[in-house]
Amino acid sequence: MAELLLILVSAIFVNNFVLARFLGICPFLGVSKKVETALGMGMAVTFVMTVATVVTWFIQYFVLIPFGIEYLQTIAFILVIASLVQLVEMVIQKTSPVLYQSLGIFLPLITTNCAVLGLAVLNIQKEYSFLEGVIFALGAAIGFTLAMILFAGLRERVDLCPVPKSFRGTAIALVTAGLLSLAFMGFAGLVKG
Amino acid sequence: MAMTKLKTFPGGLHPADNKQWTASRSIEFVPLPDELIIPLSQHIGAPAEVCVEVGALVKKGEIIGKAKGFVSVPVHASTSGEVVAVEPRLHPSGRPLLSVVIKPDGEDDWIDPLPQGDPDKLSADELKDRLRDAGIVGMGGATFPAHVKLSPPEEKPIDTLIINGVECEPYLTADHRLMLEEPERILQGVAILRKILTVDNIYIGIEVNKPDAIALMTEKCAGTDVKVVPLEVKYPQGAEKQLILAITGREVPSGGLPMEVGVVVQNVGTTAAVADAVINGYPLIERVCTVTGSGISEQKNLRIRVGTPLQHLVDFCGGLNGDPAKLIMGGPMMGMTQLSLDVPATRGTSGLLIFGEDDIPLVEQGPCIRCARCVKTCPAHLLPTTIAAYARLEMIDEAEEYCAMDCIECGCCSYSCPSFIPLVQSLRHAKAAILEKRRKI
Amino acid sequence: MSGIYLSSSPHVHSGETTDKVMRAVIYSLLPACAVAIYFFGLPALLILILCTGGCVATEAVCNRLFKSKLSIADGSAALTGILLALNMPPNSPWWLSVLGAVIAIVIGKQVYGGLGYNPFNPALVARVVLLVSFPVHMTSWTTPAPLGSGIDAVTTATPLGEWKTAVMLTGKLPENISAGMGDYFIGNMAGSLGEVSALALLLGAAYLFWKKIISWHVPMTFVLTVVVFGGIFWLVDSSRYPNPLFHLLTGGLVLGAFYMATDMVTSPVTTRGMIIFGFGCGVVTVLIRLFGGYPEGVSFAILLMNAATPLIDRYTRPRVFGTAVEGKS
Amino acid sequence: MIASILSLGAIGFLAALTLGFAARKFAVEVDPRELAILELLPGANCGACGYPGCSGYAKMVVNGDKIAATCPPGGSAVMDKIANIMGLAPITAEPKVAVVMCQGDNLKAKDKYKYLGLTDCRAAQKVADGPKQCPGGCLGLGTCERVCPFGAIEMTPDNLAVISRKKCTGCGKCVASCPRAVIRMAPLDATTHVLCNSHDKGALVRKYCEVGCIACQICKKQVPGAYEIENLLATVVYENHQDAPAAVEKCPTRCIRDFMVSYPDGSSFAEATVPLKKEDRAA
Repeated sequence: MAELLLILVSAIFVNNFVLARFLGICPFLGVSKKVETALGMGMAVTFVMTVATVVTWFIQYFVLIPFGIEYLQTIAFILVIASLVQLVEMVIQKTSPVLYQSLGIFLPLITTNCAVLGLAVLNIQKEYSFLEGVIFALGAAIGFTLAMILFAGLRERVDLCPVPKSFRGTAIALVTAGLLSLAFMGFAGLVKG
Repeated sequence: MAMTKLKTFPGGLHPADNKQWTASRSIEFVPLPDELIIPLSQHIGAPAEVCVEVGALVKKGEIIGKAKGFVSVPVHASTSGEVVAVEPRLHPSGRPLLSVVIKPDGEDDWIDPLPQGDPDKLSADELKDRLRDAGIVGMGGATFPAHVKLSPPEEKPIDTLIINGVECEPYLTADHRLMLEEPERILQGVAILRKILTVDNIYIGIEVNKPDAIALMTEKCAGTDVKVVPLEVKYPQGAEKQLILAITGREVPSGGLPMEVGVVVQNVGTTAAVADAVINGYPLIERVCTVTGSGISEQKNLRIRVGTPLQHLVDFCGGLNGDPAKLIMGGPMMGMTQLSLDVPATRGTSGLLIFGEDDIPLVEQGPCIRCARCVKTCPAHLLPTTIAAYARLEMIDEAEEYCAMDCIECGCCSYSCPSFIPLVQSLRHAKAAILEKRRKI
Repeated sequence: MSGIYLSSSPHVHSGETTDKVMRAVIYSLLPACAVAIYFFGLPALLILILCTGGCVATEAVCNRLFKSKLSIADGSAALTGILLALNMPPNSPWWLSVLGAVIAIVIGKQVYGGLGYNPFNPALVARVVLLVSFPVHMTSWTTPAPLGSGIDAVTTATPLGEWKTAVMLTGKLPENISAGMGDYFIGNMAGSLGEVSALALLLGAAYLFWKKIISWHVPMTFVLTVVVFGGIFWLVDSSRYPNPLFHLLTGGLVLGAFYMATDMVTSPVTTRGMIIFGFGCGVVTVLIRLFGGYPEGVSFAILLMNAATPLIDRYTRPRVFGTAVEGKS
Repeated sequence: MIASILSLGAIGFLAALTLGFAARKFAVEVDPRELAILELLPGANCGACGYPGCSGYAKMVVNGDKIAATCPPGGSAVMDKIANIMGLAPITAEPKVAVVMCQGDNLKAKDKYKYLGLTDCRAAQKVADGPKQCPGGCLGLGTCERVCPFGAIEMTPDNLAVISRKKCTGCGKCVASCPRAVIRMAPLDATTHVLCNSHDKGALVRKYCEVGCIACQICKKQVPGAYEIENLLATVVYENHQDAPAAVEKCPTRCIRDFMVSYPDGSSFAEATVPLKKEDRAA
């Protein structure tokens, strides 16, 4: 049990997918203008990550390895993730058009989101068991959402500030993201994950 | 009086009360000026409709402007004399508004007959009509017509009457002197209000920085069920919602009126005016007003006639003392700055404050350093700094979501802001924008 | 009457200005600076001058570059300079202080638009940037050599550093752990300029409380959480984890809790928010100290909670007068 | 080899099945033309078209099947493109530009009192009708400058709002924001204006402003067709604005100004000297 907890904590804080591994930066910067949108994106990514991990784990150990076609790993994983994202897109468009409107292009972009594919591949590399894989996925997703929400809160506040002209918009967002990942660096070495 | 924990409300602040200038000065009569300017809008609600022509001779107390609609009261001539003009004149609000200008004839004789009456014989409705005809309005500064406040709908029963003798605004001592010099008039008013509202628990709230008033009122109320409640000296203790919470522990719901928690609050001055209106038949043409501040030669409490130009009051108090920087009608926390001394005093004028250059903080506004002093002191528990930021950036929906409409504009946030940000003005700006947005939908 | 002023109400003011607030905090830091100079001699004085001067100069340059009003008179740049100096190791090279000052003011504050708009505490931003970029310089400590005692500086490790290496190697506390408590209190131990004497810092903090510049909510919750949380681990395994008093007097806790975490600009505005802020700082500090890679966790903890402050402010709005549910009218 | 084709094929087929089912269950229909129009619009959400933001306008055009309003910032270029998307006749709006009808900055117009408080014209207007003696003059506290989404308004060092004819797209947000209605819309190619907004008598205007219109009728006598005096204030008749410049020199208080020659004093806009025709503006 302690082992799982360590994986979870390390995925959320120590090797946070966005702030430590620097994966999934484009939605991190693109969708963090408002906390609600960031939360929506976080939920969408959590769903895709968790289900993708489950499906890719099965494909890896019951399809790719038995048939000895591990080299197809990336394509198969992307195929799964893409269809999952398409599913999420339809659900969100139906259930909350406002969120769909505010997420905009970044919703289909989850397919190419390196955090999602990265997670699936990392899962295999670390030879995690099925349960460890799911916990790792959950940790990664929560870490991603946590980083998104923190960053969205900061950006909402920075939008109210008289930032000098040359730093307005993405520039100040990048500076803030840098400082945020600096703060997360404190967790380095917290867990030997 | 055992130092029990005094009743009060959370939030608020302790400004220097500066009442020592006039606290011990008794009320003095001011002779009539040579011209009285009586504005037709001196109360919340529709302005009165003028019903006298230029050249007409009027008696003291004669109605010169009829009430328009239920939430409105008539306006009376403050003395006998000739109507010399009916034209827009500079008004305390800063804009020229229609006013009746009367040249006193020096007789100062009342209309005949005066609508005197015996409160015991008159019914509640008759009493309320008398109050409306006498033009009785809240004299704490809000000038809300008293007869409207005293007729709540049936489904909102009233079980408590609070007489507001707090006078938490610094510098002002009008109510204090009124309580010291005319307690009987106040208690007669209380009896009338009791009859109108048919309530039995009645409180008189007075801050403990007026111990003599507390002692006198307690002594006068001995034997009756009127309870004098000493309150902690804190601004804005006298604000309606804060006073109700301090005395009864009930919280007026946001956007609601005191009647929703079964309470009616009346200022001490209004209560005395109620007695005059019913017993002697006097309309509200006279009130007590404190003229104070470092910019005036002698600080005094005056009994002034409604419509007296401020210049006349200043001359009576020995003229200005140096170049005035601000002429404030009301107290320093919620009063309005005036353009000039030609402005007339009205029914809501509880004070005239003259500040010199060194009394007003001329410091440039700095950025908000989020020191949270405004959050800590706000009696409505809002986030003034956040709402002001939203107002500045035209984000009106967010300002509404942060409950800008609950701001009572007491001035505590601007008072305590180390960066001198005009928070009250920003919140007022946000409230106006929200009301405008609501009107548009 | 042309000289008349008109304005919206109110027309009186408490008299407290931002300059006075900043100056009060600077005065409260002077005892700590004096102790630092007493224990670490001239290098400490040099660092203090370099940092403060560097910050003020950088701010002036930024004001010109960004065409904003000259704001060095409000004392906030000088304050950031002093706080940064107190975070620097006594024998760090001169250019490190200057670089720290530039980072603190440019990235920490001016890029966001100046005083009041920076989400992160500028001095801590600089300290963490330097710590991560120049780990060697930022973690080489010397034993304090009181002025006139003639002992030249000997490099050694901070108490926290000693503890961490000992635990890593032997899994046990280092032997002379409790001997130094008295020294820690008055400052006779290795550490950065400001981390040393808890007494001088507490003296300054008392002055700030008395002048009502800072409220107790953040520092007290922060320190209490560290003591309680650290205490739990100490009770669980006292041979491995240090006692709470050790936590209190070593490292940057006192400096961090009373001066860094209470930086008004980067901490929450609501009282409940401040308590959550202090609690968060405390938990993260202990986590990093006991399990993290860096011996000192206070800086990272405060930066993290600075990042969370906008969210804390958003979700701890006070209950508005006359409303049943939180913040909704 | 076969295994790889079969396995991938199977995964693809399974995915297709779930998506086909989901597509029917969560079907939502969106008109592609709406997105195309949204791309064309400037995106300033200024509301000049009378609809809530650009998305509101795009929805209206697609649903209403006729172009009920023009998009001033977009100008004729955008309107033509929208028209051919919708296959409808383009309606062209005569391009308009906002003009601040006042030159009374702090040096020229006298103060009524010293104002302390928010640097915002609407807030200052609430304090005894604004700190200027002139009831209609520009208060110069920068509300319009902050409201303008296109950065077309600047405040001169002596607090007077000036609008650049080159940058202004005619969206009208500044007109709505000014509490004293000093800013009015004028045709793009009309460059001469009577820069005054006070209807007071000449003698009174002279007392509080050096460049106010005292309704002396000289401009009307000089060029009868181009000027009109209405309620003691001269205004340019924009139908025949070509011959309005002739009266500029004649105005005793220099209240009339031709923006082709120069902008009000202290303004940094210098493009007045460049003769602006409609085509250059569209580029």
